[in-house]
Amino acid sequence: MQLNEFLILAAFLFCTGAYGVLARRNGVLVLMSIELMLNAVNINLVAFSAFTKNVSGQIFALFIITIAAAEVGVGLAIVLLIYRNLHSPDLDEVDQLKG
Amino acid sequence: MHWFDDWALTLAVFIPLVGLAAVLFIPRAHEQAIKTTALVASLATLAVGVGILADFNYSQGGKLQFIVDKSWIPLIKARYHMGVDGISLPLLILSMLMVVLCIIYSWNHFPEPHNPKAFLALILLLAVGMNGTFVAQDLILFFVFFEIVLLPMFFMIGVWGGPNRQYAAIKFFLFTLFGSALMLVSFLAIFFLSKHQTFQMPQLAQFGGSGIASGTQALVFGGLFLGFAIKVPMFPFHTWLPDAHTEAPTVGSVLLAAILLKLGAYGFIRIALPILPAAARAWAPWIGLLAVIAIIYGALCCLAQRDMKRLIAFSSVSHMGFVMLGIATLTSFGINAAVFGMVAHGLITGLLFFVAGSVQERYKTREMNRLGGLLTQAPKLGWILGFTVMASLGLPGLAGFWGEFPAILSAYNPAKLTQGLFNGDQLLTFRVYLVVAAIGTVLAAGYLLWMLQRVAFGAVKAEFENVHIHDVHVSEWIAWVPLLLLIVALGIYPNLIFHITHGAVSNVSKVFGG
Amino acid sequence: MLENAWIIPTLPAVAFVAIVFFGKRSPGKGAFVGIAAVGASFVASCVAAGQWIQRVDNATGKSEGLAAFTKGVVSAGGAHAVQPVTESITWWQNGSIKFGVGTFVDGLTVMMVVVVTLISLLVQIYSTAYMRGDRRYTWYFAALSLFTASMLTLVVASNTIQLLVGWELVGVCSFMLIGHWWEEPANSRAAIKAFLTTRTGDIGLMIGIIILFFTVGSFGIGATNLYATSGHAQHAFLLAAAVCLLVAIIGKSGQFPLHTWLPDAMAGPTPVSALIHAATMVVAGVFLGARLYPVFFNGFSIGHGGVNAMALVGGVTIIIGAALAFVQTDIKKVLAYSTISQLGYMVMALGVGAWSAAVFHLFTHAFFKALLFLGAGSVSHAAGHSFDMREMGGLRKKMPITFWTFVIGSLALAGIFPLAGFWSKDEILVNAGKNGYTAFLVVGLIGAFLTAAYMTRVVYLTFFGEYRGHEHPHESERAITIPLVILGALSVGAGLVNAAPLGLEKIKDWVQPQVAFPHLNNAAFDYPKAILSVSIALAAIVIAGYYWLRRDELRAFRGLTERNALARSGYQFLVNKYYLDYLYEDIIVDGIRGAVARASYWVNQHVIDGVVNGLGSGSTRIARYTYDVIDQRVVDGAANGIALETDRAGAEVRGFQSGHVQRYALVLFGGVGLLSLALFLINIH
Amino acid sequence: MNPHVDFHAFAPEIVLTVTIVAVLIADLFTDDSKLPARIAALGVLGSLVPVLTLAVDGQTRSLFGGAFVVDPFSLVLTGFFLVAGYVTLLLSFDYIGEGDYYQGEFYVLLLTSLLGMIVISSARDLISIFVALETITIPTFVLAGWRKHDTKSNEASLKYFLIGVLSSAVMLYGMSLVFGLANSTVLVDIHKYASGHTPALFAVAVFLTLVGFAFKVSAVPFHFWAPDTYEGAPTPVTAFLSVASKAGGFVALLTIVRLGFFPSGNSWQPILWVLAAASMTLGNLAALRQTNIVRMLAYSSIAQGGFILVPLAVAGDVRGNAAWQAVVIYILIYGAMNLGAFAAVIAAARRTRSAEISRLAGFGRTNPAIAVMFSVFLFSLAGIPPLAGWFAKFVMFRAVFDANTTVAVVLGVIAAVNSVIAFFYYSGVVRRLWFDEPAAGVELSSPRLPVGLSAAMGLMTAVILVVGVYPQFFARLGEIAFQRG
Repeated sequence: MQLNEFLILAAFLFCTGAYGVLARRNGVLVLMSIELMLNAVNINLVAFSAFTKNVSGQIFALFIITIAAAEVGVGLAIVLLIYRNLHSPDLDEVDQLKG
Repeated sequence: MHWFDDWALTLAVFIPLVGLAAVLFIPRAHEQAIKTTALVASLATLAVGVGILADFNYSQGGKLQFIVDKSWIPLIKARYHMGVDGISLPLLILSMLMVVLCIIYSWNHFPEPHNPKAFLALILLLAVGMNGTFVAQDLILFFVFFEIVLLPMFFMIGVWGGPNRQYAAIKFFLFTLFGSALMLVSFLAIFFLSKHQTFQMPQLAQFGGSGIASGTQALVFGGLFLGFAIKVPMFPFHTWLPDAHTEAPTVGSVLLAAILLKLGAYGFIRIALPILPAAARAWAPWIGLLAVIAIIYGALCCLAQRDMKRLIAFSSVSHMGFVMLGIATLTSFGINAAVFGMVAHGLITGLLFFVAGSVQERYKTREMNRLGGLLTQAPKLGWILGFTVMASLGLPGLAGFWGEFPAILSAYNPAKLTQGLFNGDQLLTFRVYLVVAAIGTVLAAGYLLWMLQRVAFGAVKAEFENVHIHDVHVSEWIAWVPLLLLIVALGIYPNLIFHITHGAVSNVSKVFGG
Repeated sequence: MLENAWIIPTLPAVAFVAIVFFGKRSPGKGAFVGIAAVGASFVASCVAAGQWIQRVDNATGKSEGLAAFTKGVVSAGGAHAVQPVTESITWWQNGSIKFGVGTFVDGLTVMMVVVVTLISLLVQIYSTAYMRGDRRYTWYFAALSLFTASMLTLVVASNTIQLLVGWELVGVCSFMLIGHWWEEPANSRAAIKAFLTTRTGDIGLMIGIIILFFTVGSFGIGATNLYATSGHAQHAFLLAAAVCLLVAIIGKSGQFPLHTWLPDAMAGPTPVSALIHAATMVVAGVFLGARLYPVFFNGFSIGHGGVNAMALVGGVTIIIGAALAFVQTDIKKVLAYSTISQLGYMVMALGVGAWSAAVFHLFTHAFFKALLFLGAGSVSHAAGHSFDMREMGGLRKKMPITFWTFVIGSLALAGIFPLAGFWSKDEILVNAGKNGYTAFLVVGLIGAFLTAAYMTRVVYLTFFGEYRGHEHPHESERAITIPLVILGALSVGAGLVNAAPLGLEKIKDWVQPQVAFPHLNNAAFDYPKAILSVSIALAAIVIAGYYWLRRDELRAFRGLTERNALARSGYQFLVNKYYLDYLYEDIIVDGIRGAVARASYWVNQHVIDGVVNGLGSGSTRIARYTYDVIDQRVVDGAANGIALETDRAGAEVRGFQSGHVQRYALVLFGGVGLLSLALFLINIH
Repeated sequence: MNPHVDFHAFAPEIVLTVTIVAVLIADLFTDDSKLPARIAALGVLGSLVPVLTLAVDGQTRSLFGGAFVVDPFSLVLTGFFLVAGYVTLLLSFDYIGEGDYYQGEFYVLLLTSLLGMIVISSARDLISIFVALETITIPTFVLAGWRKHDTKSNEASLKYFLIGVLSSAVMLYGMSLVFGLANSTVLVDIHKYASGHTPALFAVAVFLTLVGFAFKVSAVPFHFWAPDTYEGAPTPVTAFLSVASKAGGFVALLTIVRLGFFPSGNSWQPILWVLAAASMTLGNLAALRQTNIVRMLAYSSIAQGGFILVPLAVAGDVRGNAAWQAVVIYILIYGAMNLGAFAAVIAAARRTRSAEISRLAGFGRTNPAIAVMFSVFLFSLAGIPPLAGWFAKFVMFRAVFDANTTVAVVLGVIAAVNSVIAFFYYSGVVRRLWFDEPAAGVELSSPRLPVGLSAAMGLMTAVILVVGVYPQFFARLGEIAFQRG
């Protein structure tokens, strides 16, 4: 396998995640899309790391996984809060602040 | 007196600040204490000024004296560098004096909303900025002081001003802010372009812009020009002035006219000309052109006024035109006249605004159509107005003449410039200016006398016939008598100023071969 | 006293200050202070005059005057010439050059100080009665003192700047005094008119002084004259300076076409008019011409015949002034126009090279014109404060002193032998003829005719016939009549100072400068011309007298102006003062005050300020646009637009109109994508 | 590999971590609602002690293979963050105490974010920078939504979170590419790599990396979250976001540009130029139109961020350290004045019960002391001497003229025009405060002003005045930060 193939996979995953973030109305799905993007980064890092024999890429990936977990935790909490207050996970309805 | 030499200028600048701090700590209810503190602070400052006058070496008027040169912001090579020479000294003393007089005048005349604490605090803050600007010998220090005056004046106009005060205040501030932004940019350009990388004016003046390409110099001078011209104010950057003057409370107008306008012209003499002489040569015909336009234009606008204060404001535009004409000639005659003109205009227009303020206070209007017969109802006030009008129209024997006539005189033979305007003949250019400026003196007589006629002469209008008009109050007398005396003294013996300025002015003008 | 001539102007100046501050509490409410000061000044002037005369008389064979003549001015009039006495102290400085203030005393100076202080003294004495009870009595005397002081400053000035100072101060004092009764708008208008008109002329003075300064290199009067006579003077500059200074003379001395303020200036109290016309204000112009005569002489190339501007102005003024005097009903206005006309003589005399004649005429005119004005004042003082001759008449018996002195003055003015006016006017005419200015000789003669005629009219209307007023006229008190008598005596005798046939040519000997002065040949007394001019004057008196006495019988003339269109328009032309006032006030002044000023102000408010406000509102508008459209709509709109595009691309994206957060995200990604691409392309080379 | 750990170098972080734990414990085991706050405040001040000792020591300490460095730069900024954090605590005490919310967690989150900041000032490696940045950000997501019953607060939190995470993702993607190209995460190595010839992809990688920071500093066009979040979040949190968190972004940006990407000027200068120009212009113009004071300050801080970016954008052409110094000095001064401004907003809102600017009419008459200080902060933000803001602007312009390239001067002109425009809206508030009559119907409740709040305002006013008159205080700090230890 070539490095490029991993990179293309990662790019594809990243774009898919981005599309999800933009298109999904449900907050939880948006969070999952974000997770997808972060994992795309991880693929990149691990691939580079493997091909260059530099271990710091993998360490970086580990950090990202950890932090992504924390982020999703916070994200879910926020979505829950909104669900509780607005009785909907729909992000469309969150538009009080503007102008 | 050695300590005095070292400390005089620091004291002169910062005593008002100490006074300001003291005023802020006195509770608002203790009005008398606040007023006394402010007065004492301003008097102490003036006392320092008198000390400087006494200690000044007049035979060395061209040299900086009372120098303080301490480290300030080493990172940017800005220094706490101050000093006075013959050009600064008269203006410094004028500013100290005017502050004292303004505080005295305010004693029982605080404008509404009644808040002596804030009002006096602002005056003292103004004093810091004004005194500092005249003694700063470092461009950055100059800039800071130059800007300090903005805030107090902004509040003075905005809080205690007339009905249109917000507009006037913001206009005043934005104009000057715009100018000073450009000025600062020019300072930085000077710093980086001059090989010494310094903000010290004396060094920069010695350096005289050598090594800076003439195109760049002209551009940098343009920045300085805008910064200073707005403050002067020169046509066509003058429109903030009438509004600011009209709306400002009396004391604000007085300080604005007497001192603030001088900061710009002083900047030209102190900074723009010595540091960038080649550019000054190129710009001079244009400055002269704007100056004479201002003379005529200001006078014509005066003639169209119905509001007394607005008229005086436009007269400032016209009078500062003479100052700028003097400067534009780049000759020692012209610059001497400019400095004299600044002092004279400060005294005279300051007094005019005082009187206008007192008239307004008594009649609750400045509409000249409604006024009349002031000489009947308040003869002393009327005579003071008449006297000041005479001084303002440049009557020989009073101070105004010595700013005007030598300035016109100097236009006959300007220093060697890069070019003139009409077919490149600089002599012809400036001689045309001379004639135009001379015509301006007639217009000045016209609008001032018409104002006098409408306000002071004639019969009292029906609406004020039964109104009791108090003649000059004690506080007014105390505030005005020094001005009256100075106007006469300087008019009769102009060398009082000229012998201070000539040395320093020669330093400036010798670069231009004048 | 020649070295200490500064005392002469200082005394009245001090009196001014004293009266202003202490006048109301001093004896005579300030009048005594003023009289005492000007009296002392007069004495000092006389002493100075005496010393000067002695100095001149001693000068033959001695050269003691040289030392006193400072500033590098060396004698140009030979070793024996009498030098002026100059004193100077530093007044102001420029660079290392110091400019002095001081005194320049020569014959002209001493003559002028004597005249000024004498007239002023008499006027002040006269005023104690005339102005009694005035509400600003004290101030009036203060102003008179300042007026005198200013004129004296001008007269003794050692340099042109000082002269300018005095000149302007004289102007402002006349402003104050003409507008003395400022409650009446007409009076303050007249005062302003006087001030502004003369100030218009002052532009010339200012510029002239400046040109001279840069040409000569000094403000000194001595230096200037020396330069002008030196032979290496640059003629073009002298000509320019002379033209400018002539403008100043025109303004100050009421010459055509800036004479219109002078009749209006009659709004002031009559003694002030006397002072203005005889000694202080209007003669300043002529004095300037005499003082800096070499500049005019060489500038205008006087003495070479032909026509020059100065003589022309003077000549025209003689005629137009005299003509206007005919149609006046106000006695003071007649006298005012008469002054204009007489000043025309002086200016013309200067213009034709008759320096001593001009100065001589100034000297004699001071006395009889002061006399006439004070006489007119006396009349009105007695006859209910009116100056309208239609309300006078027949006062000859009721006011004998006034009548006789007035007649003397009138005859002197008319140039009747052997009164003062005869000698001086005759000298002007003779010299004009001799120097080849025949045209001006004729003008002078016509002027003499007119002068005699209109004075006859005044005397007739005022003193003869029946009294037409409603008061009870009576002779004035002594404070008024004594000055009249003194002036009457002087009007008779003053001419003898320079009565050539009697061998008296003191003006030439004592007054005419002997250094730095053009070489003038004064004409000898010319009997035929003298007889001619007197005859013309007498003829005028007879004709005019006949007309006025027999007016009713001269039907051919009566109602002429009603019947004859040409005569009517001529009359109207005169009554309207050649429409000059209309031109000045309605067109020039109102134009500037009204249209031009308003237009400038409009430009200020709408164009210049408009730009500023436009910038202000413009940036606000930009801000609003940026915020409302770019930030809030384009961003959103772009999002919407992109959303629409995407919408077409795939059905899945239909529900894309998500909440704002996701639009922000879209912009984020969109921006990132586009910018990445751009950067990639930029860096790809 | 068993690295020697220099605990002195870590001491501030350790003290802060201990404090966080202590606050958590205190919150769990006591009912005294004030105790956590006190511990937090003491802990923050306590963390300053090792900063001082490290400063006295003056040695540069490099740990973990250069990933964590204690040098003058990190010490100056650590000190700044701790002080800013302390002031935020002062603002929060009563604000948080008076609401019906969990207090202990608030302080824990705030301190955690602060911990991230002091780490970021020492971080010299992509990984540590990323970790620190997330440590700063994640707690603030929660803090923004602190008023959990308030839907506005929820919304603020959500928006902040989503955009934050997205930009993190983009940044990480960029970092991964940088790592791939440079084959190292340590900045020093990236610097070496960038000195050579770099492929076009590197520019894209740099750009993607910078996006994360652009989000943190709310640079246009990555600013959309800021106004909404600022308005919705509790005001002390907003103050914290707009000062500390933003400064954290700038510090990271400065570090990564200066020590990492610097040699490859083409890849980062144009980006920063555009960000700076857009932030200044759009921020200022948008601020002009605001009626809500917090929203106005949000846009104002976007614009101020633009000003801070200016020296960075021209840094490639500036001799010596002037550009970096300008950034640090600007940050220090900006911190003081913006914290002050928010403190004044909180104080004023306690009286007017509103964040609408129009409600401030005549406030100067009724509450002169607050109004004076408020005006000081606003004019300082506008850059009027003798208030500290002028010096910040000055060093910024100085860097521009030092660079003296056409693009730099153009940016300088944009900055100059913007500083004049900015005056409009700052002075607009001041005009309301002083020039207007108090509006009818506005009742001003005047409860006692909390000590913490007054202290914060007083302190910031003093700093602004002193630094304005004697800027060398901060100038010296800026100078020290880039001296070779």
